[in-house]
Amino acid sequence: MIAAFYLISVVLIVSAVLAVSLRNLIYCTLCASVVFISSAALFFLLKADFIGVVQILIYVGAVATLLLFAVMLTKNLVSRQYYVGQKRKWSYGIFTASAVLWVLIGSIRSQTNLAELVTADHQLSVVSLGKEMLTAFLLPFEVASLLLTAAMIGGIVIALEEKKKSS
Amino acid sequence: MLDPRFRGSDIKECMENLDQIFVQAKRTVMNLAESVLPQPLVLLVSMLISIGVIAAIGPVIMMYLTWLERKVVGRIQNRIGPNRVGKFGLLQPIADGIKMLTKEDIVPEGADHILHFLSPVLVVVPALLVLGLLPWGRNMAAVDLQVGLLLFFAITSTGTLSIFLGAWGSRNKFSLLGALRAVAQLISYEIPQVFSAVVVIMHTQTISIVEIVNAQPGFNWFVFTPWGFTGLVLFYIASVAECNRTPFDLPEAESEIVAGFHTEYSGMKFALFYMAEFLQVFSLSALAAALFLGGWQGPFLPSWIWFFLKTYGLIFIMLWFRGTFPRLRVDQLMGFAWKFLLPMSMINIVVVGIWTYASPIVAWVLGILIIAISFGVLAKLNTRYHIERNRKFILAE
Amino acid sequence: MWGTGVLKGMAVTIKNFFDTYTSKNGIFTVEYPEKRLPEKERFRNFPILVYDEKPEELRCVACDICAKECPPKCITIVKAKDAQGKPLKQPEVFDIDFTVCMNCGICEETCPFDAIYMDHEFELAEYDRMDALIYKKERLSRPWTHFEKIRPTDAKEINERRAKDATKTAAAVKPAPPQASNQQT
Amino acid sequence: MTIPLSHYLAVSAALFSIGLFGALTRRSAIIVLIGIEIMMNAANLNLIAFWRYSDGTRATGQLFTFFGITIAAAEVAVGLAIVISVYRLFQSTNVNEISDMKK
Repeated sequence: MIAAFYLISVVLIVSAVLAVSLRNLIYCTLCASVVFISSAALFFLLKADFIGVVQILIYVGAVATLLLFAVMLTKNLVSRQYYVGQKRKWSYGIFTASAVLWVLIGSIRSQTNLAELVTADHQLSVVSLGKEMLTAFLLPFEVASLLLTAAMIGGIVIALEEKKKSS
Repeated sequence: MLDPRFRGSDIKECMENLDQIFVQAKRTVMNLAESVLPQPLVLLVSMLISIGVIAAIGPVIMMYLTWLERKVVGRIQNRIGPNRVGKFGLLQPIADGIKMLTKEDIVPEGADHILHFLSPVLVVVPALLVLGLLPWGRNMAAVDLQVGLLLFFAITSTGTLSIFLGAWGSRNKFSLLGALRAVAQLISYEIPQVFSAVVVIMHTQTISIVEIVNAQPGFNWFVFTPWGFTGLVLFYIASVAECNRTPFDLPEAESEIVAGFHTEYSGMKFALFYMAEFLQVFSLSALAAALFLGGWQGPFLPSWIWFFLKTYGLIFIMLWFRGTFPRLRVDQLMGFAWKFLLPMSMINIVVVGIWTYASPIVAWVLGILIIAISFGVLAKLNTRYHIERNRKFILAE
Repeated sequence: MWGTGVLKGMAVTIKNFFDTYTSKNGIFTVEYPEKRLPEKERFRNFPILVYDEKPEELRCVACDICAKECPPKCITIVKAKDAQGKPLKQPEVFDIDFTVCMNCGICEETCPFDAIYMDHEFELAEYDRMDALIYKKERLSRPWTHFEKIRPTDAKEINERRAKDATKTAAAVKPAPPQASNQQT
Repeated sequence: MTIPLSHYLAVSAALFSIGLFGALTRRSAIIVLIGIEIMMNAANLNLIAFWRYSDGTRATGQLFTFFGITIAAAEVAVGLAIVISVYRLFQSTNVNEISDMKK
């Protein structure tokens, strides 16, 4: 169990770094889907089966395919526009990211009472999850469904609108 | 003919042993392992046994599915099918396997070597992974997850991604066309497939496949209910499309785009694509059998024989489709998924709702009524052209 | 109704499927090497030279008509000579190039001496293209009984015709005193 | 010994900063979207870790991750639609070049 956690988190971090730093966009999306899968594995490790499965279903099944489609439709496959001044940009990026990281790690370390929190061996059954989703969390559920329909209609309108004007 | 001393209970008891024969085999190996190995390794041994069995059964199933397909489609076309290699052509799959191994493995010039190599592997992984979730017999499911069915759909949906990567990796217009068609088809048939499985989840209140099978003891399988039968038909048609099989095999249409997304693959890589397709045929038929035909539930025979009987019955229907149907056009393919399968499976969910809360007679009558009416309406909406009954033919004098 | 076309199609194929097992006219494939279809009588494959008793005395008199008539020109004949160099009425060399011959049967029709006929033998695969497929006289010659076996009706006709000719020539020969009779038959 | 909560938090913090780095430095709009996805993923990881190390009976952690995932999927869909329509106008997904309002 312990080895599994460290192995998966190493894979997670390495593929995340690759996902953002590779030049060929196809490999980027591939590494992004490895990130999604390994975070789903972490969810399974944390005994949140339902969320792990939903993560795989939505992220790897749909989001990765969408990203691939987007990469296919836009021509610049290998982003070559690294002009000379690029180095400075990277250093800015690294600086801000590490600043944020330092702040987060600082906040984690300052929390003293985290250590004795032990994992409760309670496994939420999917049935109770479903019940709770439709009773206690009905409002977020309805808002999420509203948002999904809005996003679907928005996506289509953006794609379609272009066709009307150009034809 | 039977020895009179052989009482009925002996037959039942021997069937019982035969039923649990694999489970006991594994238990004996486990006891052996427990006595020898330290505790964490025992868990590893049990995992390895299951993985080993599935990894052995997977390819064998795939090989003999190719043989079965060539025999059945042959017999449909009034010819014999392979019978030269081995007694009934039984060694034909092995001959094909060797041929695949020895074929030269060509990577198109300018193709993306990493993707070209990676994608056949990525296609086979979900197909094999899913075999672990299936209940092969009474307490013979390798993995009994509480979210079994949902994980099944999640894993099969990752297959779409690797098909697309494979086609992009081979830098060939035909394979890219095939991949675009394949992704469109797989995504648009995944929704009716999941919806028609939701019907069973609503009835049995669980997502774990093993419990769904347990909820169909003896002979009262779900297929004998109105919503169960329509659910099976819808699920089965959607899974035929999901495996890119005959009426829906647009992505690898030989006549139009050479071989679709696996045009540029030869030798072992093509064999992997082929294996993924047939393993998916097996696993989706097994799932359809588990959800609607009561997986390994059956009156007399041992449980795993029932499992294989039902699965190969459904596979025979898929091969029967292969021998019968021409290929659908892209718009018919898409229209059928969105304009017929999806509304029909939603109506099916309504019927299950009625089924759980109404009394049996009302449920039966209403169920059949709603399904019949909705089928008629949807059929009416979907028929675009009207076939004249009595056409007058003017023959050339 | 909507789905009936599909079901009708499937009914046809499933009937076909079970016909192959049950009814006689289901499967008609003949599994070739083990079981064979009997050849039709007039089936023609590569030509053969015919002799009555001894393989040395072929009916062929090396008159070269078939070599001239053969469209692809695949027959080569050399007349035999006896010790003093006088030409004999026997071919010394009679080659047919099977890679060129197209089994048209014109040599059979033009031969005035009933010496060359088309055979039924078709399994003639060889390992070597050059000399293995150029059939010499020895490989071409077959006894007349073989011809009668494979083409009985034609053989009967030919035998009658030959018997009638033989009696006619015998009658012609009888009034004129018999000189040295050649093997003209 | 079980894995302390701080390890999970450290991993998700690292993931978050990598996503932030990607979103800030990379020029192609699609990689910016991937960076945002990774940041959201890190947030979900945090939610589940805290749910796991709390008393575990209440399902708030899991459910809000579920909603987080659906919203992320919706966001990617709309984001990519925008990226593609912008690409149609400007013929490039380079974030710096898409700067003037009127073509």
